[in-house]
Amino acid sequence: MVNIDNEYILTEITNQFGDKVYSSYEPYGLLTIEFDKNSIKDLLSFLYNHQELQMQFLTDVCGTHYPDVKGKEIGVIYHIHSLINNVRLRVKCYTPIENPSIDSATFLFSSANWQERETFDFYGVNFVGHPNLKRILNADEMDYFPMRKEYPLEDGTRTDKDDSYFGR
Amino acid sequence: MQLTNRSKVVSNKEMSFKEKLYIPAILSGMGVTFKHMFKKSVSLRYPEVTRQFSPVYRGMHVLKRDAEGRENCTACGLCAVSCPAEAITMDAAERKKGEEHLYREEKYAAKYEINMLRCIFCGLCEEACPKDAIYLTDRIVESNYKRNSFVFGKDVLVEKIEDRIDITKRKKSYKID
Amino acid sequence: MSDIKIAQTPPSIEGPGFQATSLDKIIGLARANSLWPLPFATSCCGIEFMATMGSNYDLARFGSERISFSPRQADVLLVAGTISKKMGPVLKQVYLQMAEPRWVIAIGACASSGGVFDTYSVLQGIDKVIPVDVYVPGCPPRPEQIIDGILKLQEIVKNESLRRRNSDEYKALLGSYGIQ
Amino acid sequence: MFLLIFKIALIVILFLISLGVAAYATYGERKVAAFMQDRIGPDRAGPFGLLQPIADGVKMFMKEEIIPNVSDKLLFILGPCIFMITALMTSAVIPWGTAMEFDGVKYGLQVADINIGILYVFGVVSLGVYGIMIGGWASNNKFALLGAVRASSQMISYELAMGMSLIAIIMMSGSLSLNDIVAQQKGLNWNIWYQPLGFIIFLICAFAECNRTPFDLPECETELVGGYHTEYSSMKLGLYLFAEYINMFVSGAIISCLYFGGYNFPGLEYLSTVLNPNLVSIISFGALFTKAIFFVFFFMWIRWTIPRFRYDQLMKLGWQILLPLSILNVLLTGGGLTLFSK
Amino acid sequence: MIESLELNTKSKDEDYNILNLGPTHPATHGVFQNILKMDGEIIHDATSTIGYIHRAFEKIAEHRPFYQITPLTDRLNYCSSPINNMGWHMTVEKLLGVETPKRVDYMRVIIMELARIADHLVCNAVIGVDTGALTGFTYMFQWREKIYDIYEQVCGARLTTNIGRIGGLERDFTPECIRLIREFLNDFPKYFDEFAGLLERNRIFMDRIINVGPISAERALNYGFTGPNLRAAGVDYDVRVMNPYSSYQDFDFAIPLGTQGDTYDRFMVRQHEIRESLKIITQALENLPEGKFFADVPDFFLPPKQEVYNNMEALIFHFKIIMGEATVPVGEVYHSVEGGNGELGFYMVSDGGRAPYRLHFRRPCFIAYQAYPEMIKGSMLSDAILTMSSMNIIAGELDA
Repeated sequence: MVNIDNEYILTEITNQFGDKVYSSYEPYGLLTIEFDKNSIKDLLSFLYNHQELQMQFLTDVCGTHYPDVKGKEIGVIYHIHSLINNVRLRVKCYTPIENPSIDSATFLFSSANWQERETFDFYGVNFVGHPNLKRILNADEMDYFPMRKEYPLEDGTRTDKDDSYFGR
Repeated sequence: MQLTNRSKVVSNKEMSFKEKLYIPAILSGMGVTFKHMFKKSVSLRYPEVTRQFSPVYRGMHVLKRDAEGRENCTACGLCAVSCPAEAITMDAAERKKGEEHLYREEKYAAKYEINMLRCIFCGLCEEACPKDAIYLTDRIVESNYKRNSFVFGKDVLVEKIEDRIDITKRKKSYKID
Repeated sequence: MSDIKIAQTPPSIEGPGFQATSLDKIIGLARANSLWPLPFATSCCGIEFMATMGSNYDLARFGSERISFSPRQADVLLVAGTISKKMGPVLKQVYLQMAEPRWVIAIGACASSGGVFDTYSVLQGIDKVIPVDVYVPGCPPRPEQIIDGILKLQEIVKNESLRRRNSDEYKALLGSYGIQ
Repeated sequence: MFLLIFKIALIVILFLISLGVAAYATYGERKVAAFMQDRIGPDRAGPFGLLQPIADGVKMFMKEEIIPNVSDKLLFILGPCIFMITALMTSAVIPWGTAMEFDGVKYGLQVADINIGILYVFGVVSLGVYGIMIGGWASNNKFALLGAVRASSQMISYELAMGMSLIAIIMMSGSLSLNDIVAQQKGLNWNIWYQPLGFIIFLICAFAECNRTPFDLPECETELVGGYHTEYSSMKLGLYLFAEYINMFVSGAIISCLYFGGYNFPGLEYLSTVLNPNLVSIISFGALFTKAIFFVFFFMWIRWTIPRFRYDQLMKLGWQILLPLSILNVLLTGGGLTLFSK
Repeated sequence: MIESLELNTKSKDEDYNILNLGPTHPATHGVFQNILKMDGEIIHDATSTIGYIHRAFEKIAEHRPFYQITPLTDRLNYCSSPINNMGWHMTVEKLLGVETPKRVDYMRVIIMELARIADHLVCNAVIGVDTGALTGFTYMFQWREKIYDIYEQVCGARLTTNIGRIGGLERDFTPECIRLIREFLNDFPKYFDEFAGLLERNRIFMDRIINVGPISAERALNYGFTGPNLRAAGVDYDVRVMNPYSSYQDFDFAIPLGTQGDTYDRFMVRQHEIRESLKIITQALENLPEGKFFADVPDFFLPPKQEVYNNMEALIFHFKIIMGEATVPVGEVYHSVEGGNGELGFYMVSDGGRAPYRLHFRRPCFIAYQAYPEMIKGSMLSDAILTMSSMNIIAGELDA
């Protein structure tokens, strides 16, 4: 029985993928790796099928937007959980905003389906291989990706307030 | 998959012969409902009878006056800042000479409006107030027919000198070490 | 039940077509005591509406416990909860399917004004889509407030002229929402 | 001549009673539900909310009629009418009390004492399903259609078991006339003591025929919105709802006639020797009425207690359990008769 | 928009009947649309459309200071808002590195477990309603009212509680509040058994929900199920046990499990979780430690009002907190709690500003609801409705 901790996971991943792991750190004890977006499918399958790790539970997929980091504006963040070992892993992949795209995780996790659609809806990430990539929460007619930082939160039709009061 | 040692299976789908017969379970159910027919109703006849809300209930706001009848509010704007619904708006004004009996501080709110339709009664304004001025009370905001009748100004919010709103209980339970 | 108070009639139903006769009053009373709600409950306020239906507050006392989910049979549309822009057309459709006379209560901050959700996806008040008769503030309103809203609506219903639904004002009101 | 006037008067009275009972059954339903759920129920419209049904009725009369464009207009209107008419017609053969006597001539308290009364009841009740079916189909709404289909298949299935359970009664009484069947159950000599199994089967089937919980599939709110009456508004809906309660009342009366001695009660014999026959007649009517109302209450009691069946389970119950049981009941009755009758 | 709701019924095989369930169907307690392809009463295929009450929580959260996000979390799973509130506070506390006193933990546990009871009560009562048994629903809502009373004593609201603050609770439990909790613990089990007696072993009810909408443990995990829905499938994953937060390790409770993941399992798991929650509350109340009801976080937990009125330093802190100018570490944090419907996760990226740079909610309903079409395939319309209500899909959480 190997001791499964962050160090072990990191070693296993780097042994397999080498320089595709761009960086790694452990904020609040959760191993986080920045990974090559083109190999995300391989990484997920590797973790899923690994004898010891058995990271077979996709907790969460979400997107982020960093307008200032050129070439890596849009991020897709996976939280993977190994229920047997009770250890989590966070994988971050970045993709440029001009044509944000990444491979879909639906081949492995059914739960990725809607979460990826949500990420597409919010950030416009194109998940290659997704069976039904269209907007999920917003109306189909919407022509922008509302969670990107440049778009405003407000509806704009509200007439009964004066922003100067609210320090926003 | 066994992850912990604290699990226990609780669902038993096998029916005993008695349960298979339908009738006993139905009869016992009917017994329960019949028993309830003679139980005292728990209903509250609302408009005639009202319920005592808890002293800390978050209902309609009040702008307090101090013991001498002066308005406490100094129009610092913290309540507006802390409002997640952005429902509070105010205009500050300088207190002039001769108005000392009206306003406690040198600045006061010339206009103070809460949009009760926007308000979510979260109580953050009450917490934000550094001047003991705004409190939520255990009165409810009544419904009305027009949308713009819900912008409550100072005429509604500021308590009347002769008709003070009691918030002592609320203050008492409020954050004491 | 005979002590009908002509309460402050809301401006929306005043006008030249308003003429309360005794038949009007009887029918108004009957209607007021038999308001079958169609709960258009989308979120939090829906749970409070359930509580209002429950034993402790018992909406049945006002003759309103037969909730009818078919819009044809309902008299009052209780919009309880956030209405997003995606939902707006559906709400309008439901309103159109209701048989006259129909009333609308906007329950809670979200339905009335958008409340805390001043965002790109939320309709800032259902009165942008359909006419509203009574607004109930609160997020969510207490059952007391919901009952209060229904009582307020009963006042409207009691005092409404039978001819109001054919009046020009009413048609103009509907017209302003794009309903023929 | 007097007979005709008497019958017409009887019809009118029965009609009014049926409507009144139906109206107040809606009120009763709400109150019973309220009491079982620790609530108060309607109490605003009039004292104790007694005017509630009237308020509902007036409201429904004054509500806008909507006939959907896509519907078949004639049938759409016909549906509720058929349902209502059949519901009202059923009560014609029920002997409501002992005979009245005017000028020494006896007049049975029954609109029509036809010798195949039970068959008549069956025939008319089966017609009732057309009201639901036509209404549901003509609405051209999927939920309504599903409700109508459920209603018709349910009624057809349960009529079988119901008929079989009745056969046992007919074997015992040797007559198809409700009047005879009731007349045989003097005092406490009720059929229920001889036919407990038949009674249970009949009761269950009556629930199904009235579309009451646990068999309220045709209109179950949570699945089919309003079932067959989804598209109906105003008084056409009112007719459907009213007819349902009339059906309940009439079923209650028929159950009482078949199994609980109808207008009979212990002491009726004695009373008829000392009192005016007309008075006795009214008292006996009261007895039947009370029994019927009890069954209406029972229907409500069940409704507010148990969940409903699923469509396939309902069919299974009807065909695989109730039907064999009722056949068994017929066999048992036959055996019993041959053993004990001579 | 409306046109898009109507599916093209002229599909290849016209034998199928397209039935549109929602967005305002009575059985969708909340708003989402299911388009069912039916063969008679049998469901052949289904598609779900959601987003009818998308309220852009995540976007709002990027514009609000931390303390103002609490009222937002209320509206996620509004059946059990205190759990969301607490989960959010713990996330921020994790980011700040705050240790909360035991008393805070225990008070939070009491409130969270009450919320869990309230949540499960709604779900199970509504399963009853959907099978046609309305009376149990009204019985259980009486007890929800009692829970509301307790909330009202603690925070002053009934449903959207905004309970607790970052670092603790806004006020200590009053004696009245403790009396109400004890009363609840004392009276509720009897009436709960009565409710259980109405349904649990009633054959009509059992027939209705046994083998309805089953899902295997393997598929459930693949679909990202958590909470009661996953436990009904036989996987004993419970965040309270696996990654204890708020001192859950101190309490002794079992994890109820089902076997097949069908509706009866889900119903029974919830029934028993209510009983386990009662156990936890009893333990927490008995061992409620003395001490402060807030942690030492002057940057976030408001100073007492008396000091604000009289003390300059306190006033400055007060201003800083309200204006959202307190210093926040840069970093990212994921924290999850066992919500009413499963693992409710908060993933927050902080750039040191007054509002989170990015806040993502892992909403268990949203993830689990994808499995719905698969679960109802081949079953009947009535089953589909029961499956939906037993999954306890809360629209607020589904659409965020």
